Amino acid sequence: MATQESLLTIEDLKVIFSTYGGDVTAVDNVSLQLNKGEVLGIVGESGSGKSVTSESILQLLDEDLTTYEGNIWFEGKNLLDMSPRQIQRLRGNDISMIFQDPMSSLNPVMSIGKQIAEVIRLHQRVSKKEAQKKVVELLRLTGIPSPEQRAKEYPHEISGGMRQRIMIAMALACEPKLLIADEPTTALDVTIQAQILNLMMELKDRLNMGVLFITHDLGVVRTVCTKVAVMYLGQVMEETDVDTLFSKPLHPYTMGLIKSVPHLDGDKTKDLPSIPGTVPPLSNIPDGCRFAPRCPFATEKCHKEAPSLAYASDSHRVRCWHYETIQKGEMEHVY
Amino acid sequence: MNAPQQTEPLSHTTEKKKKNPTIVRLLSNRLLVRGAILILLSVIIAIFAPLISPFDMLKVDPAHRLAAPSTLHWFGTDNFGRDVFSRTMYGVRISIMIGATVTIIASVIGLIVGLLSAYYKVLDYILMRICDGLFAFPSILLAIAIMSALGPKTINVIIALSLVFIPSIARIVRSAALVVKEKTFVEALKAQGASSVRILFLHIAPNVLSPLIVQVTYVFAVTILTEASLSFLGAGIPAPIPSLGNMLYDGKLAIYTAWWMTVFPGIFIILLVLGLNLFGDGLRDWLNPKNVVLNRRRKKRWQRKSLS
Amino acid sequence: MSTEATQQAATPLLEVRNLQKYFPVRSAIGKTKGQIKAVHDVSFSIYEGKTYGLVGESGCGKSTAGRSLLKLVEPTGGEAYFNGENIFTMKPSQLKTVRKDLQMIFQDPHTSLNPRKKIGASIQETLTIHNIGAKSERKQAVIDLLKKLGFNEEDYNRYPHEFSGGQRQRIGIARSLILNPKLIICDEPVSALDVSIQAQILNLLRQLQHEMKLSYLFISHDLSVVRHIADRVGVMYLGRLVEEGTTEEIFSNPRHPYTKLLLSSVPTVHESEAREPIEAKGEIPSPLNPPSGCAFHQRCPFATDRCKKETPEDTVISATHRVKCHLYSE
Amino acid sequence: AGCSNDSSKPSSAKEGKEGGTLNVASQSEPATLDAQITGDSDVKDATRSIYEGLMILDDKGNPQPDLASKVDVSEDKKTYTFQLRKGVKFHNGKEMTADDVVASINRWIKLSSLGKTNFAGAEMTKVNNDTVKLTLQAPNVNTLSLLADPIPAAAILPKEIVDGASDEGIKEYIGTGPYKLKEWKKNQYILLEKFKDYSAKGREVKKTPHADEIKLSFVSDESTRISGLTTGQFDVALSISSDNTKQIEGSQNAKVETSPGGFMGLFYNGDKGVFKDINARKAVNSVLNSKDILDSSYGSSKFYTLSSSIVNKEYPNYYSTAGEKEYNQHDKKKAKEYLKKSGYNGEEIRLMASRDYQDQYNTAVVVQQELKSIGMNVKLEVYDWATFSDKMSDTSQWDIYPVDWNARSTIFQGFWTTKGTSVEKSMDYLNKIKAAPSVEEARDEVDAIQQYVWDELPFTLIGHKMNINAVSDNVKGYQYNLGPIFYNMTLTK
Amino acid sequence: MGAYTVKRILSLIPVLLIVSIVVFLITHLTPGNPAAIILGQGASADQIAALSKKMGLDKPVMEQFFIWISNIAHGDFGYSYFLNRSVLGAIWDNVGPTFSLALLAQVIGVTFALLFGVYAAKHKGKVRDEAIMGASLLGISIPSFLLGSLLILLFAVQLRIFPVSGYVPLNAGLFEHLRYLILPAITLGTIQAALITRMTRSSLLDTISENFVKTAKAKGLSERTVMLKHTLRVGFLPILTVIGESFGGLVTGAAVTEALFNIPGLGQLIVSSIERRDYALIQGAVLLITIVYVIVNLVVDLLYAVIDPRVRNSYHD
Ligand SMILES: Nc1ncnc2c1ncn2[C@@H]1O[C@H](COP(=O)(O)OP(=O)(O)OP(=O)(O)O)[C@@H](O)[C@H]1O
Ligand SMILES: Nc1ncnc2c1ncn2[C@@H]1O[C@H](COP(=O)(O)OP(=O)(O)OP(=O)(O)O)[C@@H](O)[C@H]1O
Ligand SMILES: [Mg+2]
Ligand SMILES: [Mg+2]
Repeated sequence: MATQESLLTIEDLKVIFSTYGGDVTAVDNVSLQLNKGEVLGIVGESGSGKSVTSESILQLLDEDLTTYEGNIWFEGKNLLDMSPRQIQRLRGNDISMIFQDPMSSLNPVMSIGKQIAEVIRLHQRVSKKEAQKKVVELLRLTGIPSPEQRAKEYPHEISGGMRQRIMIAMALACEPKLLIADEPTTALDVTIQAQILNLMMELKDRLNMGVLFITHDLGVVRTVCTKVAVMYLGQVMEETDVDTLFSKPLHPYTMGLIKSVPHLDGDKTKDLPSIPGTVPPLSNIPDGCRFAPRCPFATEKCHKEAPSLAYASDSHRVRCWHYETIQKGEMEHVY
Repeated sequence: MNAPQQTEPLSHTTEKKKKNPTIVRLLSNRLLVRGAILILLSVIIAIFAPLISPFDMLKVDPAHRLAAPSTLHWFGTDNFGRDVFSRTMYGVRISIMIGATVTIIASVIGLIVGLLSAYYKVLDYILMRICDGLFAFPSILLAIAIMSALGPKTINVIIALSLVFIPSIARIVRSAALVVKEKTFVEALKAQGASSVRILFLHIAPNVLSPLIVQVTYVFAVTILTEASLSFLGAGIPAPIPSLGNMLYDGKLAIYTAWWMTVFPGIFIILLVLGLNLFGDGLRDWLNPKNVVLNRRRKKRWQRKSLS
Repeated sequence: MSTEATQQAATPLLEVRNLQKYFPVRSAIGKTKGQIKAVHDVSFSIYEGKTYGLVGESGCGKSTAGRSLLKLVEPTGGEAYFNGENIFTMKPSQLKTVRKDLQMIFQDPHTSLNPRKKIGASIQETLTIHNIGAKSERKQAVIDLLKKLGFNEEDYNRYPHEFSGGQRQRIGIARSLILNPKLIICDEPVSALDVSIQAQILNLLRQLQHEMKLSYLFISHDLSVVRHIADRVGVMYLGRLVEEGTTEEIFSNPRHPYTKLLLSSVPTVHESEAREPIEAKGEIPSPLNPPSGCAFHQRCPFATDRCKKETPEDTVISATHRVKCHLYSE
Repeated sequence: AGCSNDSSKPSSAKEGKEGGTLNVASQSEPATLDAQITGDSDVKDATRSIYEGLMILDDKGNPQPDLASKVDVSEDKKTYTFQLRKGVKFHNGKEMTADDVVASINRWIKLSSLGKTNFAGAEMTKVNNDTVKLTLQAPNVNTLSLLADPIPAAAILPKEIVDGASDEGIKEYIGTGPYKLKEWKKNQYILLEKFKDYSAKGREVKKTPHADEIKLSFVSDESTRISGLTTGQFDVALSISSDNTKQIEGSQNAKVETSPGGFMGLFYNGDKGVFKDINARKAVNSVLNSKDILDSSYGSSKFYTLSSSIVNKEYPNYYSTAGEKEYNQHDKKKAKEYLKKSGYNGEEIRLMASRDYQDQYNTAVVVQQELKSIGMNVKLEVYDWATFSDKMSDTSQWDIYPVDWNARSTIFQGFWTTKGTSVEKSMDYLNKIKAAPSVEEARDEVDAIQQYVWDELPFTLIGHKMNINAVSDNVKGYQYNLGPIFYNMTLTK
Repeated sequence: MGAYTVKRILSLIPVLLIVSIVVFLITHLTPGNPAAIILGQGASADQIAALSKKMGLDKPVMEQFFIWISNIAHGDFGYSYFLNRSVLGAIWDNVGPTFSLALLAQVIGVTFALLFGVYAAKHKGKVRDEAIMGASLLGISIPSFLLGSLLILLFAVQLRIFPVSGYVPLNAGLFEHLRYLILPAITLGTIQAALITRMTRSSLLDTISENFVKTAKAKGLSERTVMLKHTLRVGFLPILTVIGESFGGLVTGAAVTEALFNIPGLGQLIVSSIERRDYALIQGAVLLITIVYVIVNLVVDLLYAVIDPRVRNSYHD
């Protein structure tokens, strides 16, 4: 661990939006850490603040409505202190992003070749021709057949899987150090998803990038990530390496999540374990532990006092008053 | 920087007490509020025109014609010696009445036409061709032609203007209905065996109301302007009844001698139409929160820094 | 297996034979230029109290198949016998009667409820349409049902946007239950929901099935969900049912290379489930220009020349298991 | 009064120059330039510089020879012999001959309203190349005045053009006047060019073209005409409403010219409805306050004349004050009495007006108010001119309407044939005037018809308006006689 | 694309038929006899009857309609007895000014609209944005003849920079041509500018929230490049539609503006034709305007295809 080079450190990130209902803290005191060559997964249900966290790194949120607090360290510099111009220079160059929906994330009226060339010519001093060559190379790298041909086509002319490859090619054009992937395969079919995930991991290894991988699919997390943070209502509930998370989850929420996924084998006559209740809206965050209203372990304390992210072990952080009890395996029966 | 962060604030200090966001959103929509104020003002004038007006709007007084604004005649008198203030108040009333009537007629017919053509392919072809035809027909010319065919009566102005605005409403309704029609709940209704009429008028119709209402405010505004243009071309509300439009037309004839005949009705027509447009814009923003801009939170970077 | 066999003997609640649905593709001038064969010769049966799962990737025709059965789209060919009567040749009045027994739950809980109607009214409307009960009775029936699904009485007067996705899906379920149907077509009822909510809904569906002897046609692209809820599973690829069998058979003994690919592509949460990976290649072809022969041959690691030319027919693996693949035919 | 031609007094020290283009802004475009067939004043204004007749009116309304050099009248007043002026050229270069005159006048007799009503059966014949003879069925004291009348003008056209003309008009516009037509850009302007071969030598009424061109632009919007005048775009702006005269007088470089216009009359439907009854007509006539009406229609008293005479004072031959005490009574009490007598009980009275003529419309508005004040239920119906004139000829469509008639130098005018009014009886009076040996001797008959009008009220004469035109200081020589005259004007800048 | 064009042109036929029927009925229901108007006040009933016959007005209305339609099908738009010209000829004479006016107004409108619309969208919610939006609201709230009168008073009468009224054709020199056209074009262009500004702004704001804009930003493109190269290009489609549809408003508005500035254009021609009941001309002109309107919108649709490859593609399918 110590030998690993730190790439990105998020410290106490708080993202506050102005809305009609008043200010809303979508991301609350999130701290994360990512090293080179690692894949850090962020999982969580819809609205838990995954996208907000990832977009605040490059400050892509509507600047007029957003306030950031905390620090985001990238290679020793605080991104939140940079000028817009400095951030611009990083975007697409040192830090790239891939979004969920490959259709709407590509400009529909620009040929895909041009869209990739654009980012190359923006960050590298190359001629049009060279950029063109590089585009073809990238397309080939991402496994697109007859790339010269494809480069001239428009997003609507190619399939969803291809489009996501284009997004990947675009993100990797300048060989970034950090790749942020916000649900890159959610819109794809399972068989295509498998292809794309393979491709991403292959390229990650080749470029030794750090990847921040956002998803709501625990299966995907298990397949690609080295470390995972579980988010709920804008907070990180648990963070550890993948194996630990799936074998010994310490947070009741994580446990619930894992349990509620139907098995491909296993007893189908029994009901699925499920987490009762629903995610409350951000405008109505419960006092105490945010998960307490839905938590089968919750005690009075949970409803009153908010737990902090505590270290259960060196590489395992968890936000729960009862994690020690859980650690002892005394509460398995609940799910 | 990698030092582990052991402690952090235990409770966040977000204020729990919140105002009703709908009302906040309504009131913070400055367009809507300003528009509503202007419209309200105009409507009050329209309703109370007979009470506000110190003079009979039709009473001629040739001895005091073209008198400049004074304490007696606040807005002066016109070329018949009629009180411009009283006429302006009535003008607001009549312009609003014409605008409202035309808008209501055009909306009802436009709504039905739009819904039907969104739902029935064959009807769609026929109705939309008619609408295209009427739409392509230059509106003022259409209105003038209808007016000269049917004769200069207020009711004919209303008929002419309604005809002019039906296509634009029908189109808006149609395109909104086409979107709603594809919503799953329509399919769900079909799956339950609901009849087309029920689906169309009880379910799709309420869902196209918001774009319709927005469009209606614009049609209202444009109606008032178009009536003014018609008056300018001699085919508006038949005199001597004052509409803001034909008052402007009268005023223009004496614009060098009696500015007040143009200026006061001019101000009122602009305010009224502006009010409607503001209201329409506000409404559109309100219904489509994407367009809304909140009170700014444009903190300078150094400010943020000093906070942390 | 034995229960399965007895069921085979009984008449199915719904029997679909050679269902076809082609969408015409029109050129700009309105001339029919081609057809999307969205559903291409699909046959299956659903028995009372059982769930039939239909899986497949996006665009393979699952929804179209489901919608055809309710005549929400006019089927191009085939028959669908509900209680022995062909839905496709029914008169509108007959169809209306059948619709009491045949309901549907939709994928997107956000658009499947009229946003301008109170949820109570939305549910009650079904009763109005079929003219069941007096007005006051109707309301009471709706409230009773809502309570049964975990809502309280006040919720009757609330609008859809005041509910979360999972709650809305429950409202959709309530709407489909109000007429006491026999068969519910569930078109991806949980794919828009978060996992924790998904489990709640799946449990609810199963519970209702037991209580009310419901049958489901359960459409999904999520294999683990289908496995959890279905008794029989049909796997669709590009408009065709390429493999069909009991859940057991499909998941433990998949035959079709596509079924195998699907199973191996599912990222698993539970360690024990991991399957031998199959190298995936190519993209899903468009139903407008389906490949000749076996539609899967371009992506199939076992494809032969025959697969390119000949369209495979059903090969029977067992009484309950059949597959469309040349690997298993002579 | 306003009739005096202000142009006679030097308006500025500036001297006129030869050449240049005179820019005139007129309100509307003539439908045709065939001056013989229409009584439209737009046609008159535009064609006056193009055509000439045998006779011309001087500014007292007396006929003087123009293309004729001498006129002889026979004893029985039935034969008029005209000596033609020699060496007069048409715009196409051809010299005018007796054949041209015969063809032209006979066409005019056949087609023009004046010809049809006054010269039934009359014929022009050629005596020799320089002499023509007009033979009448009955004497008409007005013969020469009618031949001199500018609307519809007995213009002399080349014979070929007369022969080639259809009933809708001549195809080529060729006359003998000081200006010839250069270009007619429909909906924009008529451009007249100085006719080089024109000679005013020996003429009683002088026409001396100075400007090279006259451009008559059609500007329907009055404020645009005025703005154009004040900015120098136009030299003359026609048809100015009185309310805007202040603006023109206030500007440094233009002045207002007033001249006698026609009269404003309120015509009753004597065929059908309420006004069949003379008492109803009298009721209206007695309540009207001409001053109020004219004030509203024409602004200040500078721009109208309160006069009961059909013909203006400026044309003394036909001026008459007979019946004057019936005029402008504004006596409500009397009016109500008449109304009672007529048996009127609240029927709706349709007051028809055309918005295209502001003064007619304004008159209608005030009349409506005044009639309401004696309890008449008057509905104002405002139409555009085309509809108005269509409805005018259908007596079931209206009860009363105001309309103004152009000023004429004689009492022989178009309104006598207006449909629906009880004018038949007036024909006797008119015929008697015609038959008189001379205008002076027709005096009694003139008074009689004037008396008849006020007794029988086929219409109520409300007053005489002034025509107002505005003339820039950049030009001089503006004249007015039954309409503006452009051919003598010079530019000074 | 060819097939699409053909289809669009074919769909023009029913539209034109409807317009023909409407305009024909309206003109023929209108009181006022054109023959009487042509002949003027002094005409006798016989003369009027003769001319009516010659103009074909004595025939039953249905018959007149079919004669007219079949003539039009043969390219004969009829003859204006009032103007003594063929309808097409008369329209041709008046088309120039309207075309120049509408073009200049549209150029002014679109130029200002794009500049201000983009600027306002960029500074959404700030005072600058509000000022522009306020101005454009005012622009669509002021009756155009009032605006025109004010412009005349200020620029022509007071400052004397521009002439009050009139029209100078292009062949008399571009400068003079523009000098005469500028005030009317501003009058007419203001409402265009206002409408298109609003559309530009809202279309841009709609587009800005789309995902691909975020992608463009994430690439490291500057705000300006994102706006001009990505957002505006995609957001231009609805703007284009408004521009196409505003053509109708342009002709309508031209009728008023032309009357005010005394420009001998189509609007004036039609208005005065209505006044004089010049049936052939009204019908012909309205039909032609409709045709042009439909063609303009066809061109707009084809432009769509040029800008948006998605549309281009759907024409092929
Ligand atoms: N501009 C904004 N203004 C106000 N609230 C916002 C804004 N953007 C996001 N939010 C809120 O922040 C919360 C977190 O949103 P975020 O998009 O990060 O969720 P997510 O975890 O990515 O969910 P999903 O899986 O649906 O993408 C949500 O409740 C959302 O409503
Ligand atoms: N109304 C329609 N007109 C034309 N094509 C249609 C129509 N509805 C569906 N299709 C086409 O039929 C095919 C099958 O569609 P269907 O919706 O049944 O797929 P699906 O399996 O439900 O996919 P998904 O998982 O995306 O819901 C698709 O290619 C689709 O594009
Ligand atoms: Mg997200
Ligand atoms: Mg589907």
